[in-house]
Amino acid sequence: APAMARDTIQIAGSSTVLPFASIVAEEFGNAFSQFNTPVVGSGGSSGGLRQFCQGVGANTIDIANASRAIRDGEVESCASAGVKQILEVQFGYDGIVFASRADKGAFKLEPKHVFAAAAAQVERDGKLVANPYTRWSQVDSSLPNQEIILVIPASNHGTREVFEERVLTPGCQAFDSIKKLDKDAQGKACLDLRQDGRIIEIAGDYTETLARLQAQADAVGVFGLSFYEQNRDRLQVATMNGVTPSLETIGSGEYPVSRPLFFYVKGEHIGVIPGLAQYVEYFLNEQVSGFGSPLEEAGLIPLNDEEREQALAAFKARKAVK
Amino acid sequence: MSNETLSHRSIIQARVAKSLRKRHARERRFRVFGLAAVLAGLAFVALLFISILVRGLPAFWQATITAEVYFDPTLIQLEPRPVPREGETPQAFSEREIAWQSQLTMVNWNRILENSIIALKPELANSRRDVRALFTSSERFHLRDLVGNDPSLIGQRVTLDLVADANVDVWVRGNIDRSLPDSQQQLRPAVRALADELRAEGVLNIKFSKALFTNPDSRSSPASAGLAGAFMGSLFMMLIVIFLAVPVGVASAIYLEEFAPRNKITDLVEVNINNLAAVPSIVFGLLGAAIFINWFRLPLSAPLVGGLVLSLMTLPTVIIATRASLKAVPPSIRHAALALGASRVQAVFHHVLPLAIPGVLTGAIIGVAQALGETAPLLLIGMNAFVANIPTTPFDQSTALPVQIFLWQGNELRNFFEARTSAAIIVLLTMMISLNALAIWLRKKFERRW
Amino acid sequence: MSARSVRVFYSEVEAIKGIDLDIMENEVIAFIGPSGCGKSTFLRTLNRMNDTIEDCRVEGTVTLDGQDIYDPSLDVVMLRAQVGMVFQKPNPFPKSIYDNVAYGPKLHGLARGRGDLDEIVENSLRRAGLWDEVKDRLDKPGTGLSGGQQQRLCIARAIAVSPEVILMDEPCSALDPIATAKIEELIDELSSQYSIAIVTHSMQQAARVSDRTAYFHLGELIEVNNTEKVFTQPDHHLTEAYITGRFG
Amino acid sequence: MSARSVRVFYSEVEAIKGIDLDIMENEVIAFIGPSGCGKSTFLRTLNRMNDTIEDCRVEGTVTLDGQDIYDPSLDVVMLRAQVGMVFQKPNPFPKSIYDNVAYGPKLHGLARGRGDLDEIVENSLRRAGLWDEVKDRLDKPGTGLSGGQQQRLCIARAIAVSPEVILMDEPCSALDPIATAKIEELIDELSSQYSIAIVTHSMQQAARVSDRTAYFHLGELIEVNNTEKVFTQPDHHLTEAYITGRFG
Amino acid sequence: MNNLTLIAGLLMLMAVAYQIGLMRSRAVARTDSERMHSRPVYYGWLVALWCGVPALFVFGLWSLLEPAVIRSIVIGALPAELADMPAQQVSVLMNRLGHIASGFGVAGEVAPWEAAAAEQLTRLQAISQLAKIALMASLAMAGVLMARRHIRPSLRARNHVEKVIAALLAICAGVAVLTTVGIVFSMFGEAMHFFSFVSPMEFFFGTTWNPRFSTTGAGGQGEFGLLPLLWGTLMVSIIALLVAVPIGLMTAIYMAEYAPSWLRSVAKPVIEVLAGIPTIVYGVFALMVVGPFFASVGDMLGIQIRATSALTAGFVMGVMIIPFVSSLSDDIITQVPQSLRDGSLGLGATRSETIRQVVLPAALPGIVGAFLLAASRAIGETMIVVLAAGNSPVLHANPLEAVSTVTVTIVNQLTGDTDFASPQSLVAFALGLTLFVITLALNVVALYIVRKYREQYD
Ligand SMILES: Nc1ncnc2c1ncn2[C@@H]1O[C@H](COP(=O)(O)OP(=O)(O)OP(=O)(O)O)[C@@H](O)[C@H]1O
Ligand SMILES: Nc1ncnc2c1ncn2[C@@H]1O[C@H](COP(=O)(O)OP(=O)(O)OP(=O)(O)O)[C@@H](O)[C@H]1O
Ligand SMILES: [Mg+2]
Ligand SMILES: [Mg+2]
Repeated sequence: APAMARDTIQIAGSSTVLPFASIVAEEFGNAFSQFNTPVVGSGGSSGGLRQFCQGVGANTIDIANASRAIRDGEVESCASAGVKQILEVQFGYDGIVFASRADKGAFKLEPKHVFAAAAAQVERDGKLVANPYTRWSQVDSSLPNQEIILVIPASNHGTREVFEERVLTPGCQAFDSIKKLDKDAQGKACLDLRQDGRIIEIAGDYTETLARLQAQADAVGVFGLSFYEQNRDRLQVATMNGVTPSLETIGSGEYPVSRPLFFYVKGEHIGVIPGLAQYVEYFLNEQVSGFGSPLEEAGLIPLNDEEREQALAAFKARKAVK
Repeated sequence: MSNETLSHRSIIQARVAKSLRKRHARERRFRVFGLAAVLAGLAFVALLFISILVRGLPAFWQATITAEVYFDPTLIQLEPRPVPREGETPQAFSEREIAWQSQLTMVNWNRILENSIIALKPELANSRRDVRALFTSSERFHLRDLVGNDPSLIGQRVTLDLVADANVDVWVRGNIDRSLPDSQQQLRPAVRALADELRAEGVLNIKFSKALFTNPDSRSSPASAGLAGAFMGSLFMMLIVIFLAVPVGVASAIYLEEFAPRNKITDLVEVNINNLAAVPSIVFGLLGAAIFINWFRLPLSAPLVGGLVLSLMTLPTVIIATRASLKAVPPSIRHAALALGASRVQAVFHHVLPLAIPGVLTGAIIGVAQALGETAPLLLIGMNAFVANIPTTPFDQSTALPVQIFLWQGNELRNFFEARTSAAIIVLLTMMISLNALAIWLRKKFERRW
Repeated sequence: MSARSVRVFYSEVEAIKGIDLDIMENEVIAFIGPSGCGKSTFLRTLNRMNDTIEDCRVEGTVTLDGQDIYDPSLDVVMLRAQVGMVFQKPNPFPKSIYDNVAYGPKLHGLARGRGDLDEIVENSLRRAGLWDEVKDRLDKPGTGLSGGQQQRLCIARAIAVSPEVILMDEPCSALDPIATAKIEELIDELSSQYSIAIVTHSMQQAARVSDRTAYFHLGELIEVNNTEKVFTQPDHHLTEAYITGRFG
Repeated sequence: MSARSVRVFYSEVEAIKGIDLDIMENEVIAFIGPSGCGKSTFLRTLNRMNDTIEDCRVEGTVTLDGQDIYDPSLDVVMLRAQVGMVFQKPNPFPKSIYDNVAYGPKLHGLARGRGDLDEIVENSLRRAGLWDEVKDRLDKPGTGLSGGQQQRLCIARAIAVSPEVILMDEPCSALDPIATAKIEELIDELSSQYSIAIVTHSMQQAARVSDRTAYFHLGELIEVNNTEKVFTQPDHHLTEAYITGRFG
Repeated sequence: MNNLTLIAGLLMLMAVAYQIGLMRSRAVARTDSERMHSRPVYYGWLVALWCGVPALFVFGLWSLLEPAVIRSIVIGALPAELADMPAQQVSVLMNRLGHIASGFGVAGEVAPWEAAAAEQLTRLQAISQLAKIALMASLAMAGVLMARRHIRPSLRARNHVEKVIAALLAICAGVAVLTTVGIVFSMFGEAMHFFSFVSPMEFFFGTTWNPRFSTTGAGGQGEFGLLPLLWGTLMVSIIALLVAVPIGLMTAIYMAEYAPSWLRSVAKPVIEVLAGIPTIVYGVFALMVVGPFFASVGDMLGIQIRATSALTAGFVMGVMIIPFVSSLSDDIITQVPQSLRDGSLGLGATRSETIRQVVLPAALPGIVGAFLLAASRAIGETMIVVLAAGNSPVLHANPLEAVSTVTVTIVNQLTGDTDFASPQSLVAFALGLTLFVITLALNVVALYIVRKYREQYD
C-alpha cells in the first residue's frame, strides 16, 4: 500500500500566487464535494520548487506556485530526484505598480525617472556622476516636489527581477553615456542602486511597504496591482509612460511592468492524488480565472481566452518541461 | 574607659551623623528607581493589553444581514437525497451521492440570497449585482449546506443571520474614510447607499459573530474567515508537545539530576541542554525541515511535524524546570528513603518525583505555552499554508494560531484584517494567560517549604 | 557489627584515619568529639550512606554478622534494612503518619495484607512512644507533627523494618529540652532490642544514654570505653581536655 | 546599654517574654541556654537587626547611653555603627581583605583620605590579631582565608567603625578548637575597650571568657550573675539543671 | 500488519508476560523457604522486559537494514544491460520501482522488466515482513520462557529492572544531544554547499549584503557580506538590553529587597505575563502601536524616526525580555546568603548601600550570566524583527533607521522567490549555522560564569 496515502492536494510556493491559488482551492473544495480542499502553502517560489523537486510521493507537494519560470538547474535537480514530468501552467499576470500616498502628489513616471531617482550613478551633462538628486522635481520638472524615497522589493522577491528588467534597464537605456558602455559595465550601471538610504528594500510583504509609506509620507512604493486595489483609500497609483495600470492595460501589454504567474504540476502525481487534474482544469476554467472571475476581482490579470485554451490543451496533453 | 577613647568615639559619631543625610537621600532615590522599574513593567503590560483589546474587540462583532430567506422550490430543483439501494456496491452509491452533491452545488444559491433582499426592496430587482455584493461569497455555501443537511427546508421561509461582505463591514463601521471619492472606495456607490439604507432599516446590524470561532480560514470570502482550523492545529501540536516533550524531558531531568555520574560527559550534556534552551527558534525550523520532512519523509504542513519540532524546542525548558524542582527537594528526603532500604530508583519515584511534581507541571505548562506561541520555526516547515479545512487528525494539514496571526497581518484587506488580527491575538493571549494562570495557581497550591 | 582499620576519604582528604571499633548487641554506644572530627562520617560508613556522596571512598572492612558490608556482591538495600538510621533534622516524608511508618515494610514486602501492615505500624509507633499521641490522626501528614514527635516518627519508621542496629546522628540537636528528654527515654527502652550508635555533641547526653562512649579526634578514635570510665577517668589526655571543657 | 521589659514577637509567637538586663562598659557577658530559648533573638534586639525580619515586633525599651534605640527619631544606621555584630558563620564579603575592613569606615566617611583609611585598616586588623597573617595579601579575597581567620576578619571589620558594644552570636560554633582558642583570646583582649555580649552553646566557653553569664530559658531570663557564681552556685534550679547537664 | 499494530501486539504480549512473571514469582515464594530478593512486581517486569526488549531490538535493526538488503537483491536481479547504471540513476529507478509496486503514480509507460522488478520488490517486502514478525514473536516467547525459568529467590530482579529504567532515562537524556547533532547536521551540508559559491572570507568579512535575484547576468550573484546583518542583530540586541537590563534588574532588586509581599505577589506574575506573550504578538504590537508612536514622537522633536527601525524592534524586544532578566536576577539576588546582608547591615550600612556594594557585587557574575542568556534570546528572536525592524541590511550606526538581522534574513531568503539551489537561498543555512555558533559561544560563556559564581557559596 502507498505509505500514508494522501487525498488532499498539496500546493506550495510563491506568495504572490498564494491568494489566487487559495481562492481557487477554496472554490474547488466547495464545488467538488468528493475532493478535499487543496492546501496552499507559502514559502516563496524558491521554497515551493524546492519542495516540489524533493521527489515523488505522498510527502512531496503536487503543485508548486511560482512567480517566475522554473530554471534549468531546478529542472535538473527535479529530474535527479525522480520528478521528470513537470507540467508548466501559466495562468495570468501580476501587475506591478508604483503608488504613493493618497494625500500626496500624483506621479506620472517614466522608467528613466525611476532610474534617475534610484541609480547609484546618473548621467549629468553626458558624464556619469554619483546620484545628486534629492527631490523628484529635480529629476523631472513634471514630477511633484517631493523628497525621493523609493520603497522597492528586496532581492529575495521575484518582483525585484521585474522591477530591474522592466523599469531600471529600459530606464537606463534612455541615457546615452550608459548605452555607450560595454555590456557588463552597462548592466552594472543599470542595476547599481544608491546606498544613501533613499532606496528602501523590503524583504517582507506589501503590508510592510504600506507601513513604510504611512511612516514616510513622501515615499513611493512598489506594489502588486491587487494589493493596491484593496488599499485604494490609502494609495494612489502612478502612471508609467502615461499609462494607468489596470487590468485592461496590463492584459494588453500597454502597461509595461508585469510578470507572468505560473504553477507547476507534478505529472507523476496525476491519477494518484485525487482531484489533481480536475483542480488544474478547474483553475483554467473561464469562470474561475477568466475575465469577470473571482481571481480577476482579487487582482489577477487573466490570460486572454486563446492563451488559456492553449494552456489547458498543453496540460491535457501532459506536455512536460524539458 | 580613658578619655581618649571617649573623645575618639564622639568624633566618629559626629562624622557618621554628618554622612547620614546624603546617604538617606541616596537610599530614597534608589528605592524610587526600583519602584519606577516595577511600574514601568506593569505599564508595558497594561499598554499592550489595552491597545490590543481596543483594536481587536470590535472584530468579534461583524456586519450581519438578518433577512428572511425563501428556499424557492423553483430555484432548488433537487432529487431526493440518494439512499443505499439493496445490492448496490458502496462505490456505486458514493457515485450517486457525489452526483447529488454536485447537483446541490449547482443550484443558483446567489439568486436565493439576492431574493431575500429584493423581497424587501422590489425596486432592486434590476440591480442584482449590487445586492449580491452585500453578502460575503461563502454565504451561498452556507445556504447549500443548510439544505444539504435538511432538504425539507425547500419551500420554507427561514429568517437567517447572513454575514455581510468584508467591504460592507468596513464601510458601515466607518473603518474606511467615508468622505473619500468613489475612485478610492472599495464599494460601488450603489452598494454603499444600499448598505446604509439597510443599516438604517435595521436589516443590517453589527452582531456578535461566531464565524471567528467556528470557521477555518478563508480567502475567497474574507468576512467568514475564522480561527477554528488554526486553533485545532495548535491544539494538536500542544497535545504532541505534552505527550512527547514532557515525559522525555522529565525522564532526562531525572537521569541528569539523580543518576548521571558527574563527569565530563554529563557536563557536556548540561551545557548542551542549556544551549538548546537558547538556540534561536528559527534554527529548529531548519532542523525540522531537514530531519522530519526530508529525512523521515513526514507529511508537510502537518501538526505532527510542527508538534515534533516544538517538542524538541520545548524539551530543554522542561528539563531545566524539572531539574530545578528536583533540586529543590531536600536531600533529607532522599536520605530518609535510602536509609530505610529503598533503592535509588525507588527513592526517586516514590518520594522525590512526587514532591517535584508541582514544579514539573509548572515547567511543563510554561514550555507548552511557549510552544503554543511560537511562529518562526513553523514558517519553515510549511505550516504557513492556506488551509480551508478544519483538521481532524494530527496528520491533516493545518496552520497554527500564531501563524494565522502572521498571515492575517499581511493580508491586503487592511481595513478589515487589522481588527481581525488583533482579535486573533486576543484569542491566543487568552489561551496563553489561562495556561500561565494555571501554572501560577499550581505553584501556589503546591508550594511547599521545607 | 565491627569495623576494622576503616579509612574514609573525601576526594583525597582523609576524614577517618583507620578506626577499629565493635558495636555489641543491645548496647548504646555514643560517639563524641569536637566538630569535624569525623563522627558523622564514621557513622555513615556503617550503613553505607556514604555511597550517596560522590567522591567518598572507604577502605578497610566493616562486617555485620560476619558479612562484609562493602562486599560488591552484597545488596546495599538489604544492609540498610538491617542497619537503620535516624538523622539530625527530623525528616518525615510529606505523607501521612501511617504511610511514613508503612513505607519500609511495604518496600521490603514484610507485611502479608493490610491487617498485617496495620499491626506493624501500630507496634512501631508504640515502641517509639508515639502511638497515643497520633493514633487518632494516622492519616494526617507526618510533617504536621512537632519537632520531637517528628523525630520519634522517624525512629518508628526505622524500627518498622526491624533493623539490628540503629544509627542516630545528633538526633536531639534540633529539639527542645523536653522533646530531648523523651527521645533519650526512648533510646533507653529501645536498647533492650537493638544496638544503637548515637552521635552527640552534648557530653551530658552521652553520659545519660550510653553504655559505652567513643571519643573521636581529627579522624582518629582516641578512646572507647565504658561511659562512666570515659567521663571520670579518661585514659587519654585529649579526651580529658575535651571532657573538662578545655576546648570544643 | 540596658534593656527594660523587652518582649519580642514573631508574628504572634512571643519569643522573648519580658527581659531586663544591663550590659556594663568593658565587660564580657555570656548568654547561655538551651536551643530556641531566644538568645539570638535577644542579642539582635540590641542593635535592631530584628528590623530585617518581616514579622518581628519588639516591645519595651532598650537604651544605649541613655538614648532609646527604638525611638523612631533614632537613626538605625547610627545605632549599628555603635553596636557592632559578629555572626555565627563567618561572613566576609566577597571582596579583598582590605576592602572588607575598609567597608565600614568608607561607608560612614570615617577616614580623611587614603592614608587615614590604611591606618584604620591596619589598626583594626592588628587588634583582631590578624595583621601578621594577612599583611602581605591585603588585596586577596577575604573568602580565601581559613574559617578562624575569616571570623577574626569579621571582628576586625566590626571594630573598624569603633563601636561601643560588640554582639557575637555563637562566633566559634563553626570553628575548630584551635581557632576557637584564638578567638577567645581575642575577646579577652578586646574586653578592655569594648562591651561584649556573646551567645554560646558551650558552657565551658562561657566560663572561660565571660565576666557575667545570663541564663535564658524559653524566652525568659532566669538568672544573670557573675560567671563564677552562676557556674558554682546558681540561684535557680533550672540554671542548675542546665549547668549540670540534666538537659540540653 | 503494519508496524504500529506490530508494536501494539508486542506491548500486549509484554502485559501477558508481566502477569506470568508475577504469578511465577508468587508461586516460587510460596514453595521456596528462602525470602525472595525482590517484590513480585519486579519479577513481572523482568519477564515483560525479556519479552519485549530483544524483539524491539530486532525490530529496530530489521527496519534499519531491510531496505538496503531488498534493494541490493532487486538490483542484482535487474536485466544485465542496466547493470552499470550510475548510482544517481539507480536511486531514481528504485524510487520508480517503489512507486510502481505501491501503485503510486509513475510517469510514462511501465516496461515489462520494470513490472517484473516491482513485483519482485513487493514479494520481497512481504517475505521480509513475515520473517520479521516470526522472528519477533519467537524471540518474545523465548524471552518469556527463559526469564520465567530463571525466577528464584536469589535472582535480583529489582536490580535488573532498575538498570533498564536507568538506561531508559539515559536514552531520554540523549534526545537533547541528538537534537544538537541534528541541528548541526541539518545545516552543515547546505552551508558547505553555499560556501562552494561564496568564499567564507567574503561571507564572514564582507561589509555589503546585496544578493542579486538571479545568479546570472550583470552583477552575478551579488554580495553576501555577513557583517551588516550581524551589526543589525547586535544593534537590536543592544537596544533591547538597554531597555531590559535596567528595568529588569531594578525590578528584581525592588521585588527581592523592598517590595511588600502583597506587591510582590501581584506584580511578579503580571510582569511574568510579558514572558508568556507570543513573539508574533509583540511583532504586531510593534508594527501597529510602538512604531507609529515613535515616528510621531520623532515628528514632534523634528527628527526622523522610522516607524520600523532598530529602535522599535529593540525596544519591544527589550520589553519582552524584561521578565527574563528580572526573574533570573531575582533568583540570583535571593541566592546571595542572608549572612552577607546581615554583615553589611550590622556595620551600619543602609539597604541600598548593602545592595549596591555587597549584594550586587556578590551576585554580579550570576547576573552577567543572566544578561548573556537574555542577549542570546534577543539575538535569536525572529518575529519581532520580521515585522518591526524594517529589513535594511546596510551598515550604519543610526538606531532610528531600519536594520536587518540574521534571523530575518534566514526567513526571507528561504521563503523568497530565488532559485532554491542558488547561493541566494542556501545562504540561509550558513546564516543559521553562524547564529547557532554565536548563541553557543554566548551560552558557554554564560554558563561558565554562572558556574564559577556558584562555587563561591558552596
Ligand atoms: N561531603 C563531604 N565532602 C568533603 N568533605 C567532607 C564531607 N563531609 C564531611 N567532610 C569533612 O570530613 C570531616 C569529618 O566530617 P564529619 O561531618 O564526619 O564531622 P562530625 O564529627 O560529624 O562534625 P559535626 O560535629 O560538626 O557534625 C570534616 O573535616 C568535614 O569537613
Ligand atoms: N525569623 C523567625 N521567625 C519566627 N520565629 C523565629 C524566628 N527566628 C527565631 N524564631 C523562634 O524564636 C525562638 C527563639 O529563637 P532564637 O533563634 O532566638 O533561639 P536561640 O536561643 O538563639 O537558639 P539556638 O541556640 O538554636 O541558636 C525559637 O522558638 C524560634 O523558633
Ligand atoms: Mg556530624
Ligand atoms: Mg541562636
